[in-house]
Amino acid sequence: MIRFSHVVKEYPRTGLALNDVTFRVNKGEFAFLTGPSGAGKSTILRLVIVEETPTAGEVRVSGSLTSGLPRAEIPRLRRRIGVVFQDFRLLEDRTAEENVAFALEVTGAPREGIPARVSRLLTQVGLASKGTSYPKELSGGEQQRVAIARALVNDPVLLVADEPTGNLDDRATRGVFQLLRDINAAGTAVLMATHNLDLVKRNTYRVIEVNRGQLVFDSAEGDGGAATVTSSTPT
Amino acid sequence: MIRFSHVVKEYPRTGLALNDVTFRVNKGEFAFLTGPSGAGKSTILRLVIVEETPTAGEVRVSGSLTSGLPRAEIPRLRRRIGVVFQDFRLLEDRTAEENVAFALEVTGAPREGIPARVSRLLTQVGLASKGTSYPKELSGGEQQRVAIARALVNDPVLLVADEPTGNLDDRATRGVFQLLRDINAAGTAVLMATHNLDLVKRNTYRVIEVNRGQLVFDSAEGDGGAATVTSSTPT
Amino acid sequence: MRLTLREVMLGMRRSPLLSTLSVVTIAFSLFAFGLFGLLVLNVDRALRGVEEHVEIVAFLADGTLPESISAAMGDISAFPEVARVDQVSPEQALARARAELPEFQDVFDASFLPPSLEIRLKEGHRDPGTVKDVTQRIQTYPFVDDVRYGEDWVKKLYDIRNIAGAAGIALGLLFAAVAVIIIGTTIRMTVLARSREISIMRLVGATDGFVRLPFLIDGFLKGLVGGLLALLLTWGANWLISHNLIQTFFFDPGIAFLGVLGGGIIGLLGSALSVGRHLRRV
Amino acid sequence: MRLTLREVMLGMRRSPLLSTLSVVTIAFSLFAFGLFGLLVLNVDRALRGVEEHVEIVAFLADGTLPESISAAMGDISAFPEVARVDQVSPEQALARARAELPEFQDVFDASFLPPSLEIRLKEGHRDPGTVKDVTQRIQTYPFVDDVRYGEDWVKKLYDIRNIAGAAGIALGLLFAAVAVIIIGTTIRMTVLARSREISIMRLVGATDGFVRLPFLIDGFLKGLVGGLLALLLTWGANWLISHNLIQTFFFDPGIAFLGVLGGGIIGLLGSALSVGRHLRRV
Ligand SMILES: Nc1ncnc2c1ncn2[C@@H]1O[C@H](COP(=O)(O)OP(=O)(O)OP(=O)(O)O)[C@@H](O)[C@H]1O
Ligand SMILES: Nc1ncnc2c1ncn2[C@@H]1O[C@H](COP(=O)(O)OP(=O)(O)OP(=O)(O)O)[C@@H](O)[C@H]1O
Ligand SMILES: [Mg+2]
Ligand SMILES: [Mg+2]
Repeated sequence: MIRFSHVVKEYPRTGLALNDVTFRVNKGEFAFLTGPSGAGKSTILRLVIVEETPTAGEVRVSGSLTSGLPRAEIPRLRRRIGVVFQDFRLLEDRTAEENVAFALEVTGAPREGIPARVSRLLTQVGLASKGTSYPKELSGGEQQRVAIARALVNDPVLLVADEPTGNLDDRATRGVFQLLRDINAAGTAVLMATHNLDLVKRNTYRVIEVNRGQLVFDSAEGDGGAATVTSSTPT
Repeated sequence: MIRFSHVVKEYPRTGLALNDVTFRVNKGEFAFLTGPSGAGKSTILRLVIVEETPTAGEVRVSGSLTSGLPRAEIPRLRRRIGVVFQDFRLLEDRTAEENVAFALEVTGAPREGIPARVSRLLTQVGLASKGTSYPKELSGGEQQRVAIARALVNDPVLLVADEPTGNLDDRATRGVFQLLRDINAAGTAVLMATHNLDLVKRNTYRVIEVNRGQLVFDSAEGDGGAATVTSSTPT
Repeated sequence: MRLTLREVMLGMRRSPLLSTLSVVTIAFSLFAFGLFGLLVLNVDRALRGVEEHVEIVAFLADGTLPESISAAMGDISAFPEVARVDQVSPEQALARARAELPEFQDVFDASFLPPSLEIRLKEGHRDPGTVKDVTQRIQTYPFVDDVRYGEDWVKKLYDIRNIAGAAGIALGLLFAAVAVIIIGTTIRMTVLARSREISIMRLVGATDGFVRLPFLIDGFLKGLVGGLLALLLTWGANWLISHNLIQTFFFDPGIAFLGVLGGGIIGLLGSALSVGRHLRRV
Repeated sequence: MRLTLREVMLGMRRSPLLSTLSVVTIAFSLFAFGLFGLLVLNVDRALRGVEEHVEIVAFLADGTLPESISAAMGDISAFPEVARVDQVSPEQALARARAELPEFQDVFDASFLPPSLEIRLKEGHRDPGTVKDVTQRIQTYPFVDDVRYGEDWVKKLYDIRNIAGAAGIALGLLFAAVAVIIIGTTIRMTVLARSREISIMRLVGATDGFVRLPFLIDGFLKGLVGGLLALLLTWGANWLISHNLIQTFFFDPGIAFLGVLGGGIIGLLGSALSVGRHLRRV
């Protein structure tokens, strides 16, 4: 699903954000991405959704090399990925419902099914009553949950979530995490960057840790590297 | 310092966000503000910095009633309050340094002292090397720390922080919290909204909890209401 | 398509200020264009009125027989360039002189003036070249004493017409360029104001076409509305001038329609250029 | 103050596109204004040239004594409105007629024309009222047969001048209004584009004045630069017309300076209006 080989990312003014990062996440896998602030977690996720391309090395997502990807191919790839951004990135001039629906509309989904799907997802994140509010009328945690609903709405094959529980209380965090587990159980691969070590410790999922741009720990490597070394068929 | 009496806040489209909230925070006090997502924490903080005014009831900050405050008085009040916003609110077109310096410049502080103070604070939040980066060149946690540095830079008499550690790892959280404790020890009152229950439990500070717009628990009330009932001199 | 139209409506509803300003700017640009167009149109009409007076005068020798004159008039009428030939008697010449020069107010004896033929040319044959050509042919008649056609005057007339035309086209092009720049600017600002939204749309999988189409339609519609407004303003200005100062002519309905359509096309062009360039960078 | 200037510089450095566009828009608006100004200026000059030819002609009775004529000429010269008096003999009148009307080409006997006096008026006394007044006074001389002063012509001349003036002022005001609107728009857009920044500034304690001042200075400077550009463009257009079409006059340096300053003031006004209104809402 995701394959980083010797990825280096250098930003114009601030220098190296990632240095020789190699790992892969298989189809249907669930992986935490941890590490201190500024380690490079968001940068890894941005490389996955082709918001950035690597300075050196290769990033492959669902088989396609992101570096030379034609501009027209990028939307097609993104439609199969659900993304929760660290800063939410909701469309300011659309209501919560419209924000969630938008992710379906761009894929050309049939219009009849959209409202039902949207309201189901908003209910699942606990925002059934806030559907017609604009982002600036929502609390921080509510905005975050709209972003989560948008990422899940079109049944992505890969979900990429950047600190999706940073503005949520414990109960809401458990609810959202249950959603991610459910969607993973249904076959979606999940890569989730988080600082919530409780969450990481309480679960047995794979943990990838970065620090200062380098991959410093990968629980899959620890238990024999099964996921990253054994299988060499493209994901 | 802060005094809410029977405060009601109704937003135009979404209805009641606060309902009959009464509490006070004294000079030099440290108080956590907790509660689930959407409970009204940010709304309380917005009322304190006069970003909003109450629909009914009174909010007094450092002695002034915020409701009828003349437009020209508001900046004067705000300059004595340090604010960390949940969504950071950094000036996009200024570097980290310039963002922090800005809070000093608006107060008319002598220019000579500014650079030294700014770089001391950036060092304290662990961003000494990121001073010349623009917000979009910073990671989520780095932006949050810039916001914290800006709130502290002009030695406010009151610090209001909305989820200031939501994007920080444990180590950075401890560092930032130590900073808040230090500034509180130096006499600044602190009101901090947070979901980090670990932090709340590990400390003995006062806890104010809201839920669905109502004040449901106040540890100061629990231990005899010393802070809120005994003293009736205006803060 | 329904989705796209909804996007357009959404955009207009959300930034009514920016939309209104775009339309007003387009309208004013086209209005300036329209005013100059009216100026050129009316100068041209006025010049055509003057041009009708281009004529050749052939003075006849004393004692020419009336039959020769009639024959010559027939011949000359048959020239393909000639519209009309009139005979002017000495009395008619004096009457005209008395009307034009005050010195002749008290003169009544016309015998000192020669008779003459006045030749008017057809429209399209009044340029200095043709006039000179016809003059030379008339000069071949033996009883024609002298032919005058006001070389200087004809030339000056054409100069004025050409200068007015060139100035009109130059100013018109200038204003069209200004209009395109201003419209492009307005739309660029709309795009800039929405650049965060656009980048989010792309990040959740919208294609360039999906993002661009609402802007194009929006630009076209605003251009049309701006064009209509400009037409109204121009018509109003024309009405005011016509009723208070001098009689003027207005554009044909066809030209007016083309002008409004031109507004739409300018809006579309401005959108296409500025959205296209911006999308590459988002 | 140094802080404010730094803010202004920062603003320009950060949105070079928006800044350039503002300046260009202001420049084009003022350029349009300048073109109309030039048109009015030159039409006015041209009319003043024509006006110099306003003259009164007094036809003298046959057999008037030369002494009477000389005396009358002295008298009339002494009228405060009169610039010059000339005597025109029948021969001179015929020569003029031959130049103006082709029919007189072959006429050499001037005896049928009356002698006359030509009276030119001083500048500022050529309006129809004064002309009529002087005419009546001249009519009182017994040997003056008839006085003509081309009533129609003088009136028409004044009409044209008034119409051109009114049209020029109307169009000029229109363009000034358009300029203010466009500039206000541009600045409004700058403010809108920066509304998030402005609200953040206020939230960390900036006063309205602190936020507003950089915008005002910015608007004034952009207006000045726009004005200078417009002056350059207008000068260029004038140069092109002067060298290729017809001789034209340019504005005095004082007026040009006022125009540039006017640009600055328009920029300042646009800023003040739109920032003020917007700040109230942030
Ligand atoms: N657009 C950018 N331009 C320049 N530098 C950048 C940019 N984005 C990130 N950086 C830098 O790259 C480094 C890694 O950033 P990244 O956002 O990946 O960190 P992170 O692990 O997500 O941190 P956090 O937990 O605080 O969100 C940081 O030092 C940051 O300053
Ligand atoms: N500007 C606004 N307009 C309308 N409704 C609003 C606005 N801001 C907040 N609300 C609503 O008021 C309620 C309280 O919001 P508030 O931001 O105070 O919650 P919070 O306690 O800070 O939540 P979180 O922990 O998620 O940040 C929410 O239901 C929210 O939808
Ligand atoms: Mg991050
Ligand atoms: Mg909040």
